[in-house]
Amino acid sequence: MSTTLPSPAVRPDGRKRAFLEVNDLRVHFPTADGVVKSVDGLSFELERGEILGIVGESGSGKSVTSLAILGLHKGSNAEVTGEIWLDGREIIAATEEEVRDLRGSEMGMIFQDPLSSLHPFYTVGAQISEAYLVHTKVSKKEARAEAIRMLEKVGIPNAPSRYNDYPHQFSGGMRQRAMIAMALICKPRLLIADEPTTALDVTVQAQILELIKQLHDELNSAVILITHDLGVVAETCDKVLVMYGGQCVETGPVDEIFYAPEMPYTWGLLRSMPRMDRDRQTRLTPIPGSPPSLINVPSGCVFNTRCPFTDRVDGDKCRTVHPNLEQGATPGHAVRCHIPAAQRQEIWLTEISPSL
Amino acid sequence: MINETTAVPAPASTPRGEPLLSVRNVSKYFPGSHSGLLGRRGTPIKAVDGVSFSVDQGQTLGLVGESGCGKSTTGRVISKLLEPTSGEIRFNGRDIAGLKPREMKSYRSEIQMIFQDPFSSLNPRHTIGTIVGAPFRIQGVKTEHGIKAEVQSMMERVGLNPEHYNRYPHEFSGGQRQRIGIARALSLRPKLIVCDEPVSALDVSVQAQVVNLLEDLQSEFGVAFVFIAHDLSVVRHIADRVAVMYLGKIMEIADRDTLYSEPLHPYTHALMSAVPVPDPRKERRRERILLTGDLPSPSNPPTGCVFHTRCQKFREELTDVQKNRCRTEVPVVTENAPGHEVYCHFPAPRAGLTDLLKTGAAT
Amino acid sequence: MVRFITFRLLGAIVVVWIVSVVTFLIFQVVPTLTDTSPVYYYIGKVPFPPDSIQFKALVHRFGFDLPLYAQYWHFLSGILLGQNITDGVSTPIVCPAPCFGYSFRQNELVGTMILNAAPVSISLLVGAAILWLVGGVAVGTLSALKPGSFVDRVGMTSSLAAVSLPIFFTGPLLLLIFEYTLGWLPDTSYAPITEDPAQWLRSMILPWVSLAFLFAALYARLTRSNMIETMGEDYIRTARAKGLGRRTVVVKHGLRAALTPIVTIFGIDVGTLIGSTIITETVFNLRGIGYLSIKSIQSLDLPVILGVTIIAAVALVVANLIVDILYAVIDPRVTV
Amino acid sequence: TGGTSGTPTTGTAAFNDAVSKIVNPSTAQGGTVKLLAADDCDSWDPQRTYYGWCWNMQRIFTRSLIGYETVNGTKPVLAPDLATDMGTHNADFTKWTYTLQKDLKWSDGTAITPMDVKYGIERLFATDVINGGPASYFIATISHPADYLGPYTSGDLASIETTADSITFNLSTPYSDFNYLMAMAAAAPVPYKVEGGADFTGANYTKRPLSSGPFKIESYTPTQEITFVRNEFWKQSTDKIRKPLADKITLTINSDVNDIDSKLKAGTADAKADNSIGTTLQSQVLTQPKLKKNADNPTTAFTRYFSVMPSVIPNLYCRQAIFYATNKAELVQAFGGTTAGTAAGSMTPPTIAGYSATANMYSTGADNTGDLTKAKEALKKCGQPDGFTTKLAYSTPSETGPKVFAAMQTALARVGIKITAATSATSSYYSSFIGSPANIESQGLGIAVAAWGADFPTGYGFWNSIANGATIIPAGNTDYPSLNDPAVNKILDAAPAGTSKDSDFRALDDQVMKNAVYLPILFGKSLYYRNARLTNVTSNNALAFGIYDFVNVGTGGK
Amino acid sequence: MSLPMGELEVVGESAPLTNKTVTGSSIVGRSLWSIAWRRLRKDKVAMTAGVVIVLLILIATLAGPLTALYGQNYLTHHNLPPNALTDSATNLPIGDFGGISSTHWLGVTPVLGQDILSLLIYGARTSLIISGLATALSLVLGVTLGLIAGYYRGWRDTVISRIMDVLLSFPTLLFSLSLIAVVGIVNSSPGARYAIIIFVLGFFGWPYIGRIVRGQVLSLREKEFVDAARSLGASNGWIMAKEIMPNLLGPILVYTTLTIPNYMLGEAGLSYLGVGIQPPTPSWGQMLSDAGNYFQVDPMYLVLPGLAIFISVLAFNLFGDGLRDALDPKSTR
Ligand SMILES: Nc1ncnc2c1ncn2[C@@H]1O[C@H](COP(=O)(O)OP(=O)(O)OP(=O)(O)O)[C@@H](O)[C@H]1O
Ligand SMILES: Nc1ncnc2c1ncn2[C@@H]1O[C@H](COP(=O)(O)OP(=O)(O)OP(=O)(O)O)[C@@H](O)[C@H]1O
Ligand SMILES: [Mg+2]
Ligand SMILES: [Mg+2]
Repeated sequence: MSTTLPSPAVRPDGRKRAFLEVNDLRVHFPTADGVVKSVDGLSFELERGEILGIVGESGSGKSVTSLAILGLHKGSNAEVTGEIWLDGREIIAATEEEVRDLRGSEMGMIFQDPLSSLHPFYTVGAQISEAYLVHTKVSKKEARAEAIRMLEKVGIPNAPSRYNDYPHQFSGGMRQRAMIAMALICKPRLLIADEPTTALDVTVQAQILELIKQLHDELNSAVILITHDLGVVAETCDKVLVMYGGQCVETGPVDEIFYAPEMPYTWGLLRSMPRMDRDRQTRLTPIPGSPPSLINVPSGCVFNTRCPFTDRVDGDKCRTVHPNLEQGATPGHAVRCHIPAAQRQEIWLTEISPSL
Repeated sequence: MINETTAVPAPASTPRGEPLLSVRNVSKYFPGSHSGLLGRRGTPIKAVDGVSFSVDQGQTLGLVGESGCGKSTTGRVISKLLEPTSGEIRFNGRDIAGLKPREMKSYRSEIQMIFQDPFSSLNPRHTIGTIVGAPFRIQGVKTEHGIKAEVQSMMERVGLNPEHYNRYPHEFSGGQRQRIGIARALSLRPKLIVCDEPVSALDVSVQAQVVNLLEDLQSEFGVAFVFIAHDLSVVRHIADRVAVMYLGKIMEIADRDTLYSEPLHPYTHALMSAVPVPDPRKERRRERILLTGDLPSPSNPPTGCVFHTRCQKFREELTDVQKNRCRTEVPVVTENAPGHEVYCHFPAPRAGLTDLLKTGAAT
Repeated sequence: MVRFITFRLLGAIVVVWIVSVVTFLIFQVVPTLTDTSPVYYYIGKVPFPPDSIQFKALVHRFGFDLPLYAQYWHFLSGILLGQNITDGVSTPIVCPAPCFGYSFRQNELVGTMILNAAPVSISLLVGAAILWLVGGVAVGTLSALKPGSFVDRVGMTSSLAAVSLPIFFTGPLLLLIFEYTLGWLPDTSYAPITEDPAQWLRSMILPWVSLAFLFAALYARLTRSNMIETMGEDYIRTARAKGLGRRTVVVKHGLRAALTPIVTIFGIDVGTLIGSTIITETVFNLRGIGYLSIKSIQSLDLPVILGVTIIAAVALVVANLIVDILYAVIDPRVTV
Repeated sequence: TGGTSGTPTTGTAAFNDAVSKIVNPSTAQGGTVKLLAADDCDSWDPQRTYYGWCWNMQRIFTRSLIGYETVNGTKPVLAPDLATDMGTHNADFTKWTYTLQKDLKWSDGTAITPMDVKYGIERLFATDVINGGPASYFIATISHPADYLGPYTSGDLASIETTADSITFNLSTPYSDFNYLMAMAAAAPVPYKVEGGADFTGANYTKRPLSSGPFKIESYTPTQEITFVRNEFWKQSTDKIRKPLADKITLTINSDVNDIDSKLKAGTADAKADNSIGTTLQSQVLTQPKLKKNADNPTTAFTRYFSVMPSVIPNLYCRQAIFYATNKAELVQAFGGTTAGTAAGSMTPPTIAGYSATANMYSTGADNTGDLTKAKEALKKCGQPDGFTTKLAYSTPSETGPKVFAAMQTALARVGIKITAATSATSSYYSSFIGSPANIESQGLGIAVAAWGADFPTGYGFWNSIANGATIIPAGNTDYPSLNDPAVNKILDAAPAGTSKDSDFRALDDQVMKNAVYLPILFGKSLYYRNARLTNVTSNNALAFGIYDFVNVGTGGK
Repeated sequence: MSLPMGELEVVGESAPLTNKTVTGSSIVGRSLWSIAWRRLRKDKVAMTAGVVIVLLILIATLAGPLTALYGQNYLTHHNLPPNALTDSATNLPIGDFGGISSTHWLGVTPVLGQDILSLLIYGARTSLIISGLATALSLVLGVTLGLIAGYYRGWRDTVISRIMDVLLSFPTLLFSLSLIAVVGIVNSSPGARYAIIIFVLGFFGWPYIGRIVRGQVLSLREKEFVDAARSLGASNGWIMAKEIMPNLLGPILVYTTLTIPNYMLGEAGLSYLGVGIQPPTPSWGQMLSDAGNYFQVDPMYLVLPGLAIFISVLAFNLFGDGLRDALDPKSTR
């Protein structure tokens, strides 16, 4: 389908397409209890060399988004609509065959739980070279050599002998390194890391994040780093996308999000976490309530049920009108909130920022 | 409310000067996997190896460390879910380490646990009423207005709707389930609660709710906590004293403020430097201490100081003579300041580490 | 590995030993509760009073004048060391270890009888096993790939129907239709494959089909549920994310993992069946081990019952052992 | 030879022809007779076999001093076989002498001597080595030292004397029926000390018995097949009772009765050697005339009866109530229908002395469905007017047992007698279940299904084992009700002296019936099917089954 | 020690509640059971199967009145003049399809001319009693021993697991057949026969449930709610009964519905081989065994009991399958 367009690399409005462009992505799962709107109208752009952090609570649709980009919902009962452009190719409408070709070579993925994401019956090395073999016409021996090189690169000591180990013989950190090696062996231009460090200890997490940054610099690929840890985002990312209830509620450059956030949910996140880098608060400031059900998404703003600032908005708008993602204080910073922009800044400066 | 005199056995008042809980040199070894034809035991797993600390009434001790370092095991030994292999656990002035299950029963109501997994810690086949009321039934405690009233008031206290008495755990969110677990632990008014990573499984936004609740309950009931976590920030927030564990041993133990402002153990340094902070500019300037290698196996821990194999100080700063000491000699406790105990041959603060964490928020 | 095998082997021997003791006791002791000498089960009608020398001569020949433990030892040492069966007249029959005894009714070594019957049972089992494994795994995989689809529904409903059909119903029905009504299989008497392969095939087709039908259904269901579970595993997602083709994902990554537990069950089923083809062999009049056992049970030919029971237990234990070892080989997580 | 033809060649024979005459008389030699059986013989060792149809098979390859003439009247007739005549005996029947014919040869060419005959009979005493046959008749008759255990352990038996061509038996007791014993396969000769060869002595003789008859065993695979070919050392001139025609006789064991039926129907097999044809063919034979003309339904000289146990039901009238209430018409059905037998009024079957067509002491009414009035009267006399409860024993697995039980249950229920089933595996049934008086009593087996056919067709042969109180043993007993009536014993004890007349056995039958312990149900019949191509087919009434005399059957040379 | 669960509901009625939101009617939670039931109700196949099972049970319990209503019973034989329904020579039912008629809806048997429908009705009773009792025996043994093995582990586990291994290594069918044959010699009464059949089915079956239960308990005992109970001072008995057992009920229920049909087939198989239930007690397997003699000339006699077995076993299997899906939140249907 994408071939019918005059030039796939150009948007209808004439602007050149970004390396990765997600437009109004919706992923819905029909279930017995109702339709789960896991992702509902998500859009963002990413260029090569950038690292995008996606943060959000459990169940906010982060993983579903990443799977959609890899086209992994194909063949399941998920209803996926919208557009995903990767380097001028559209993925949602493409056939499984076309997307399959891109997977691994154009886009690689690292999953959260490295143990369950590695096949228990094949050696780590074999699984890595397999990824290489599908996309390059090389002999098994060459693939093996490449895999060993890759293992060395991600810091596995004694790579040639560890090549023949099974996943269960690796420690947690090593497994994640192996996953990274597998994802990067074909030098994909897009790397998606779905909570790559959540299952790991802080000291190991630091190693892995370091590794990802290093490889990113080397390959100049685009990276999407999914996490629920704002600290990790702050450490690693250039851009941030905050998800809540399947939607993007705020997005922008990392400094903007941390130093001038505009969305009450982002404020809530920043406020609720105890911080090592500040004086100890006597009391934490939690976000009240719990995340919404994705089957009965609240009308109006998704966050309205937990938002302490709904009374700052005229009338019942928060509960009735779905806010658009609109540009915030600076270009590239977008917010989905009914509170007027000026008031948002004021609240941040006077009420939120001091209490951090 | 519980009628204090009937609900809980009168607390044997803590002897003056003695802490509520005092753990002395406690070890817990698990039998290694079987090997050999006749079931000869393999080398034991030294999950906890000679730890000592104490907790005062109404205080919180934070226990941090990496996965597998023995935090949970320590917690379970304290609450007598596991028998310690050796050592002394003095609770309320009495050594409970060797108590038989029957003798233990009256202490059961005084030491309670809150668990990490809000899904597996509640029996999916029981209603909330049954779960929170179980302590009364198990301990055979009579309540003035009946168990249901007691349970409902407890539910209310932890922020649950008492009408949900007859609901089942699967109908609640993670945070709410954790509240149910807390209600259960609190219902017999224990003196000590071992919290095994009670907020690790929760989302950040909910984590804070639970942390606050725990703090409120502590001040209300005067209960002491042993708070196990791997998140240094949460521990910093909630604990009065913090113990850092590595491979079954305590590395450093100190008051919260002391520990976070002046950590002395290289392992504590590494831990602290690894914690990401939600501040991009600071992060950019941050210098990390990266540990090398993997956690050694607890069934075959390194000799001497168990940390030396991964210790950055050992690698980078020590002379060969000093290194040899680390390799051969088990460090004994040094008390740097009153209450600040370090198990290291060469303890020293590390310049720049905590400064970066604390100050210079914005450039 | 060697240690593991030795250990399992010892365990297996103990299990077989217990089976032998229990079987021996039940068959030697229970009948005596009626004050009847086991002699009657060895040769049927004995027209001599128990105090006659004729009767005593018989008792002596069969060894029933020995104390029970000695009888058991005789039996056991026969298995372990072999023995010579003698009637005191003929050249003794050399029965090398493992000697399962001698049927006084059939004048035949039990081992020989079992060996003679084995080809029939093995033909039945191997053919049926191939059919059911291939059929069951194919149906199960197809069903699993699209759970809830038409193929799945048909596959699963018919497999449930199949497990609900006993062979002693389907067997006669098949015979009635294919042998007696349609006449497609005019003569279904068994012939060894070495002598008349065509007749062998003719005699085996219906038994294979009815036995395989039953098991294929079980395997289809097992494969389906394992496969559905496996296809939901994270590592399948990883394989897809690597850009592997669908076939590679399903076969190399999915089936490989889904079939591993089935291998265990398959081994045990085959092991169990060696002793329980009784109904199939009865329905189709195949004179294999099942037939041998039911005949010896009906005639209370104790040495044969004992021998077949132990052989069946050995088959099962060996199957278990092979499965355990195989499991350790195909599942690297099992450390031995 | 042996070409099979699917279509019957001749069409002149009619139903039951083989019972009364010879079907397709012929002298054409050659061809292969193909027989089927559901099971192998209990043994091919002449001394060890006890199955009726196997005695018929023994006739193919073994001879004894005396044999049965092949006639198909009601009464079997003895004739000399190996012996030159019917032997001589002394006045009190305690010494019997036979002279052997000249020129008798084993199938290996060696001569058959009186020593071989003696050796065969001596083997019967070796109960520890060979067992299963009718040894007890010989052991009870021929005088021997108390500890004599056969030739293998005890050597020579002095009471049997031999000369070069004659053999003399010294008996411990008068035995007028001795020729009948000599006509049993068990009295067949066995090569003296050599037996079947090095590996085939003693118990193993069954695997390769030597032949003294017109056929010899060519090959034998136990439980699968046995093949007989002509024995070139057998001479027609020495044998008056066999006229073999075929070159070869094969017996294939096929446990699938349905398969046997279809092979018989298709003509690919010639006859079923062991028993009635299967249910399927039976019903087809009876309804399709073109099949029926190839079938025969001879009587088997077997009486099917219930043993009613006095040890469990001591009161005579209670037992009589059972007798009267029995529905014999339905039992005939249960045992297989009208082709399986005719209702019996007394125990003695038509082939045995003392038979009376009218004897029916406990008449069950004109339609044979039971005389309920008499039954109720008997119950009153017994003191249990409302009936009582007891058990009926039968063996499993059995096609007829459950039906017989059901028929009996329904019949007895009419007068309030309730029965429950008690079953036991066939092999233990006769030996230790109902063959053990103690077990009968302890398990309370009031009624037991049984059948009896005489081992040799005389009144004494029929009755002694089942009615003589002296034969009662603790297990393996054949006098199931433990009948020990002095009046009965007296007649039986006198019989071996040879003075008993047919009327004595008639009286014996009456006397037994008075005890109300043997409840006769039917005189058995069997349904056999012969391939239409078979020649010279006739029933062998000497053997209790009336089965075809296969030794003389031919295939018209094809 | 512990209060009976039932008292819970009344205890708190009079308790003063400070909560202002109390509305009077208390909210009743949806237990996992009621959720499973709702799922099950939507499963048409399973519900149909359930109805068949209920019918089967009704037929079995009301066999007497039902046959009385129908006007026939299996004890009456229709094989003698003047009203014979079987041919006196061939013994086969007179008429088409095994003698189906307005009085004998499914015809009569060969030889005795018993009414087949009433045999089938009473056969259902035999089938259900045997499979039900055998299942109960398996359950009692399997659940108790599996629970003990899994809960205590250690030597108890070793002993029980070894016993299960040995039992699973028994050539069950062969051994059962021999056992029944041998025991039959000692005690031949119908009651003993019934008992021994139930025993061999149930006894050799318990290791299967035992393994399942043990496995479940092994994982359940690691659940934190068990630790929670233990840290409250609950005794082992309390934990097993109150914490672990409720979680086993699901698998046990599913296993039960899937075991009953197995034992139905088992009983039929034994009866088919002639060692099962003996007449006069009707049994489907026994009918099939007898029908094997006539299947060429009276196929109806084979087909009817075969269908009875098929339908009942299928119904249990379908129901068990549906139940499993309903109880398993992960199921895809
Ligand atoms: N196959 C599916 N069928 C139905 N609902 C699904 C499916 N996959 C995901 N969901 C639902 O979609 C929502 C988003 O899931 P997703 O895995 O993207 O969350 P997440 O943000 O990655 O959370 P986490 O931090 O826990 O990984 C969840 O509510 C989940 O239950
Ligand atoms: N029951 C047991 N048997 C054998 N080994 C055990 C057992 N329980 C714990 N261990 C071992 O003891 C060590 C310490 O375990 P523990 O659970 O106390 O660690 P932890 O600090 O709580 O880790 P985590 O952060 O992952 O919860 C680990 O190596 C673990 O494998
Ligand atoms: Mg996720
Ligand atoms: Mg832990």
